[in-house]
Amino acid sequence: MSQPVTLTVNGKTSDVSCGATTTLLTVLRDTLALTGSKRGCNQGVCGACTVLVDGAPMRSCLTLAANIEGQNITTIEGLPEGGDLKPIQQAIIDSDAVQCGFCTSGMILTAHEFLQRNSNPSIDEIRTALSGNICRCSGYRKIVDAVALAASRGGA
Amino acid sequence: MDGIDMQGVGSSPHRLEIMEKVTGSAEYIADLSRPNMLHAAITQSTVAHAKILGYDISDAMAVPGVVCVLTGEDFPDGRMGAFIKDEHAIAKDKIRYFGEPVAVVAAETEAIAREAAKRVIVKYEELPAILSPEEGLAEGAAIIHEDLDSYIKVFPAISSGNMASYTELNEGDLEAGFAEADLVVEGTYDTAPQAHLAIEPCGALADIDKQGRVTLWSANQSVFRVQANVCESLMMPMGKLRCLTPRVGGGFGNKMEPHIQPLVVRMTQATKRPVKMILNREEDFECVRARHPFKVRCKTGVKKDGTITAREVEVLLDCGAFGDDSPGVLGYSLLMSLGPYRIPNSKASGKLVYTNKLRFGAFRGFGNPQVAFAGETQLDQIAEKLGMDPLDLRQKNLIQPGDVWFGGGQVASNGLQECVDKARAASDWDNRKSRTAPKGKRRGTGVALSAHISGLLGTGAIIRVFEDGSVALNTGAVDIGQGSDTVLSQMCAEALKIPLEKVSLASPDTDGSPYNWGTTASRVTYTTGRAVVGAAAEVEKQLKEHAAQMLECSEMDLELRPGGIVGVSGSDKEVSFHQISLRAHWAAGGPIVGHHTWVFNQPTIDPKRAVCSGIPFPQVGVFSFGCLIVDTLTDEASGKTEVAEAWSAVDVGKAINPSSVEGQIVGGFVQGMGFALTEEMVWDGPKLANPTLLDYKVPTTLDTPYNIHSIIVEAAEPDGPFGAKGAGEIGLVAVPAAIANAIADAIGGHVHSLPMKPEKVLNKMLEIEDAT
Amino acid sequence: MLTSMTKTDFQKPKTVEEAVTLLKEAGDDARPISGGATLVALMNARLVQPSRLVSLSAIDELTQCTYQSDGSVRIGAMRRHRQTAFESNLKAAHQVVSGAASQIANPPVRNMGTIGGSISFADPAADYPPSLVAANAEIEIAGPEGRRRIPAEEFFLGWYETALEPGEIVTAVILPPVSESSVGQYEKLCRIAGDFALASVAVTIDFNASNTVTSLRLAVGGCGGGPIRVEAAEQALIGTKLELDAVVDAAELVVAELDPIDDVRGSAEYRLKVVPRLLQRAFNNLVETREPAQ
Amino acid sequence: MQIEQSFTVDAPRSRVWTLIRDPEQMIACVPGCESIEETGPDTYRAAVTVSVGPIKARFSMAIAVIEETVMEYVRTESKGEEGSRASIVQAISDMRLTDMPEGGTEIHYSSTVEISGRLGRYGAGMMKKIATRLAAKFEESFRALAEKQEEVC
Repeated sequence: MSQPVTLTVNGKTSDVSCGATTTLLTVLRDTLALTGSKRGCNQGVCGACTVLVDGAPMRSCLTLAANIEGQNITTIEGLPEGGDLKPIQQAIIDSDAVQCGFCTSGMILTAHEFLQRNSNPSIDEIRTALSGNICRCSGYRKIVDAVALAASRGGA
Repeated sequence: MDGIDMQGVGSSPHRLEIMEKVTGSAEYIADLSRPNMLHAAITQSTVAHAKILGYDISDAMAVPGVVCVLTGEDFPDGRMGAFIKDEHAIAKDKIRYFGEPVAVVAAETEAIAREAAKRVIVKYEELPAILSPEEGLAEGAAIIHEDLDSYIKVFPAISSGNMASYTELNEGDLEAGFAEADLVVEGTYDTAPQAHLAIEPCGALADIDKQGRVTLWSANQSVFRVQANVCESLMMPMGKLRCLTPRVGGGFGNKMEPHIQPLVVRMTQATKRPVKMILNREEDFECVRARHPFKVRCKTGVKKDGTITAREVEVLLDCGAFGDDSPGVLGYSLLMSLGPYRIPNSKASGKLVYTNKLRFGAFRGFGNPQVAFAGETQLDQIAEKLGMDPLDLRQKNLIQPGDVWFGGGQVASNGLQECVDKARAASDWDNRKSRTAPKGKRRGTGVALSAHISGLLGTGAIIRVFEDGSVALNTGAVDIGQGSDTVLSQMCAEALKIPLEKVSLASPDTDGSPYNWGTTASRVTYTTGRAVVGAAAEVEKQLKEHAAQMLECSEMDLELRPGGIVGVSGSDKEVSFHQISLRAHWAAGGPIVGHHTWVFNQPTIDPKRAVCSGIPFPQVGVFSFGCLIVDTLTDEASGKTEVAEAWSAVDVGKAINPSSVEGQIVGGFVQGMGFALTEEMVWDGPKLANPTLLDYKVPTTLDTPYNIHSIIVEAAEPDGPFGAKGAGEIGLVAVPAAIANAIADAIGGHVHSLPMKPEKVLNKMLEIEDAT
Repeated sequence: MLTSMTKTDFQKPKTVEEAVTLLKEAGDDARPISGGATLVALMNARLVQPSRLVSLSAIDELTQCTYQSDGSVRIGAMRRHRQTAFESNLKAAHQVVSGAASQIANPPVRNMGTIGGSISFADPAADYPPSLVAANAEIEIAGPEGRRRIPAEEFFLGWYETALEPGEIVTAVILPPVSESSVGQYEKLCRIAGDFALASVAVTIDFNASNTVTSLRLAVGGCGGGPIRVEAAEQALIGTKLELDAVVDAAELVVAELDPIDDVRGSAEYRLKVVPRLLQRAFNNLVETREPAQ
Repeated sequence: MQIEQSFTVDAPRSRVWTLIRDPEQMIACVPGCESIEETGPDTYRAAVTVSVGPIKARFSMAIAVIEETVMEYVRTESKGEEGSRASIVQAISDMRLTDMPEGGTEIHYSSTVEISGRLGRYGAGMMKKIATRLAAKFEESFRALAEKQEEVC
């Protein structure tokens, strides 16, 4: 049975009708047309669907929409502030840390939250923070460099 | 315009599409939709080998929201295949592997389609399942393709029974070569199937117009191969299908030949509505394709001084249920099986055998990593027996500039020596034994060399000059994430001396793009780049014809100046592309369009030199080279090995975009590292046991060293665009071999089987301990 | 006839008692949902289609971790792995539990998964079960009949089966008081960072002033239906100073009790081979890290 | 997947045979069995639930006795599927009864089982352990039944 759920995504509150087992990822992509969050495995392993829920990185494919009413959800579409890219987005660009781009949204959100907690991370701390996001193209090097670059510029 | 960064060849501008990728607005196949669109799902077979006796679709049709169910009976009898036309769009009459699509359901939502797809009942008469090439070759084995003899084959295939093809290459006098040797080493090696695991699963969306013409978007590596395969399998005229591509989330070979595109096209024809289907991860594992498991017997003869006198290689490939790219993989692996060495007497032969598994096909490296694993680890075993340094042994036998390849193919550029020298120096190879390991670990250093081609088949480019003097570049090459859109645009900008921003790139479209065989075989930079350079030369010629008339001078006196200007040499007289193009559009000559197409045509085999049969490619490509050195740490308690550091020197001719080349080297390394150490598709009887990311593990950041050093070597390819050749695969080829050699250096013995998971390494360690 | 999506209902009670009632009234096919890391993945794959989902997210009691006056630590069932990994209340031998938590999956999944959810699922290769057995933890369970507490050892019945009766949920994990001199270690072998264990070893030990083992608990994960505790091996090590010979002998006793299977992570044979080696290393690490402190 | 098991009960072979061939009695012994009804001579329909962790599969099983030597041996063929064909199970099972020298009966049971679909995901190694556990439960209940019946009679 469908039930109305009130979700706050990127600061905007919407009422969506969804089933009890409907995941946040499905609502984001199919109902709210926010397709920046990607479905890579639907099992929580690849990390391409990572979003922030009350600021913490979570798998939107493992999060039931009905279970996060009232919480603040940030997707890649809502990350830039006032149209300006976040430092991690700019650092990803400047480090050429994107190939196919399918993992990029999840990677950026995970890194953004990490940099908010740790403004001066070591390479190993960055590697640990990103270890739940699979990239099959890059071999990770340039992504790790991008996170270090964003940190050196003093921002998330 | 002097002093302005034109972002041409040799610079590393950001990807053209970077903004959409960092903001989540890049659209991949799953992100597309059409009004009134249906969603489709497949029913997969639950047996590996069977005759189909009939279908019952009534339960599926009864699910509210279901619009159409199609089975093999609803598909035409066309067969597709890159080398052997052996594959229907969907299982028809027979099932050939567990998980093969047997029915397609279209419904108003994906959930309904998936629910209904489970309710399609197929009645089978089971046949014995062939689950290995050995079983397939056994006398009395059940035959997987009864009509193999009558299938169309696009090469002189030698096939019979379950053997899809046999290929053989001979050079010199093998027996004499081994007779000459002071030492002969022989070994057998096996490699596991690897999943491509592009993070984007395969998918397609088709729509049909009132004339019955279908437009198809899909995750792909070649809109032209998609078009050809769909039209062959559905017996459609090619003009009735237009293929397009959204952004593609990685391919690595998986999206080159078809996956579900024919099913979606057939469904849109049947329903007259747009139809989208996105495979889930499990389906993507089970019914697309994977890297071939190989069994390799390799035998090498050397003199005491390390000179190789002979090599014999015999391979056995599991083809899976359909030919796909397998005959090519077989032939190519044999062609590469000597490695980049002078070996005067050699024989390489192999069999490709149908089995009841999903099709194995193209995967970055195309059979080369498997034979390199055998050949390069055998060289280390030889070095040990001879008491030689492994790199010195290789150095002694290195293929030299001017040498030809196994079979007689020309090698125009050869930067291998520079790769060896640079990797040796960067890794401090000669002092490697002084490096220590943390407590409980054993450190090893290993080397492997490689060569790989870039080339193959037909390609084109069209450049049109807009009224404002900027240009549109149209090649039809699909950028699957590796960055070819940017690289081709850079070459176009460089050739016309205009800033990169003045080049706009058309998305591949079978209606409007010139032909491009595909994003595969490390070929786009080299083959499409050449087409771009050729088309730019044509544009330059037309620009100069106009300029000569406008400036009243001879074309011979004209030159391109940076910034989109044609000027008279030694004078300040000049006109801009803008001025020329306005004239061409409105006054004289007609709009400026340059185009160039070509097909790679250097022969693979020189019949005066080599005796060969069953060769799938008459013309292969030009050669890239690499030298890879890795440091590994093996855990003494478990045998688990991690790579600590790697130095990968790669000869790419010319790095058009050095940052992208680094991305290819490091990305290829890590994918090869997964193949070497952990990745393995496992079957539980006829069923794939690990078709999920929980069970099939690829390296994460924590399993990957930070220090993977890319060393770019540029030995210009004479006919390459700006000297460039391919970079997409060469960085992966040597990885399993180099890691195997490092592990052997650490523990004192070689593991002959991929992946070198902890169990195999520990067993080898214990075996060595027991022996001493 | 149609499917999960139309027939599951969703409830988010505020108290444990309400949750238990909601589960009971919906019967066999109702499921509590905590972090969702496992259950939602199973639902996505259409492997599980509950008639009712009872979210435990709004029950405050379950989200607390408290250090109790008797020295025990009560970890609410909804505590996330990330919280437990960094839990300041977990000291000395209790670090076998925080150590296990820090090795589950990866950071975003550790943000979601909960200790109650993980142990209720009872994957034979999960990290908490052996660590909780080694820590001598008790599991607090609430059900229609009220609450009960059982030792972790009796909770894990093997191959995904637990002592939970229909309608019951885990409410907390209680770790008994530990002495300051005790230590805990969780050693995990996996194919790739964040994977389930191929094999894992959890130990807690206490020593006297002369470095002699006075108490010791040991459990192995990933090598049977659930965590395997080997009391004979524990007894063999108590009274020793974890000398190599003693450890080797004890490891043999451990291996005799293992019941591994061949699976995609590794063979049964390998597990039997590697567990004694992991044990040796775990004890060796413990001894070495201890010695400088003495 | 091959499962094999032997156990003895302290009851005469005739008693054991009667119980084994009595559907009503077997409902209580087969783990997860909710009902068995006779659908014809030597054919039965049974409802059996198999739970592995959170996955619960309710099978509707068609069971046929395909070979039988009274008091000694019975071979059955079983086929079952879940409502929407999410899991499919097929088995050929042999049960052989032997008198024990000291009295009592040995029951030897072997079965070739194929499971596909949801439950098939667990892999042969795991399913064999689970099957063994179910077999142990069967043994326990059957022994209790056989030995209790004996006393009553």
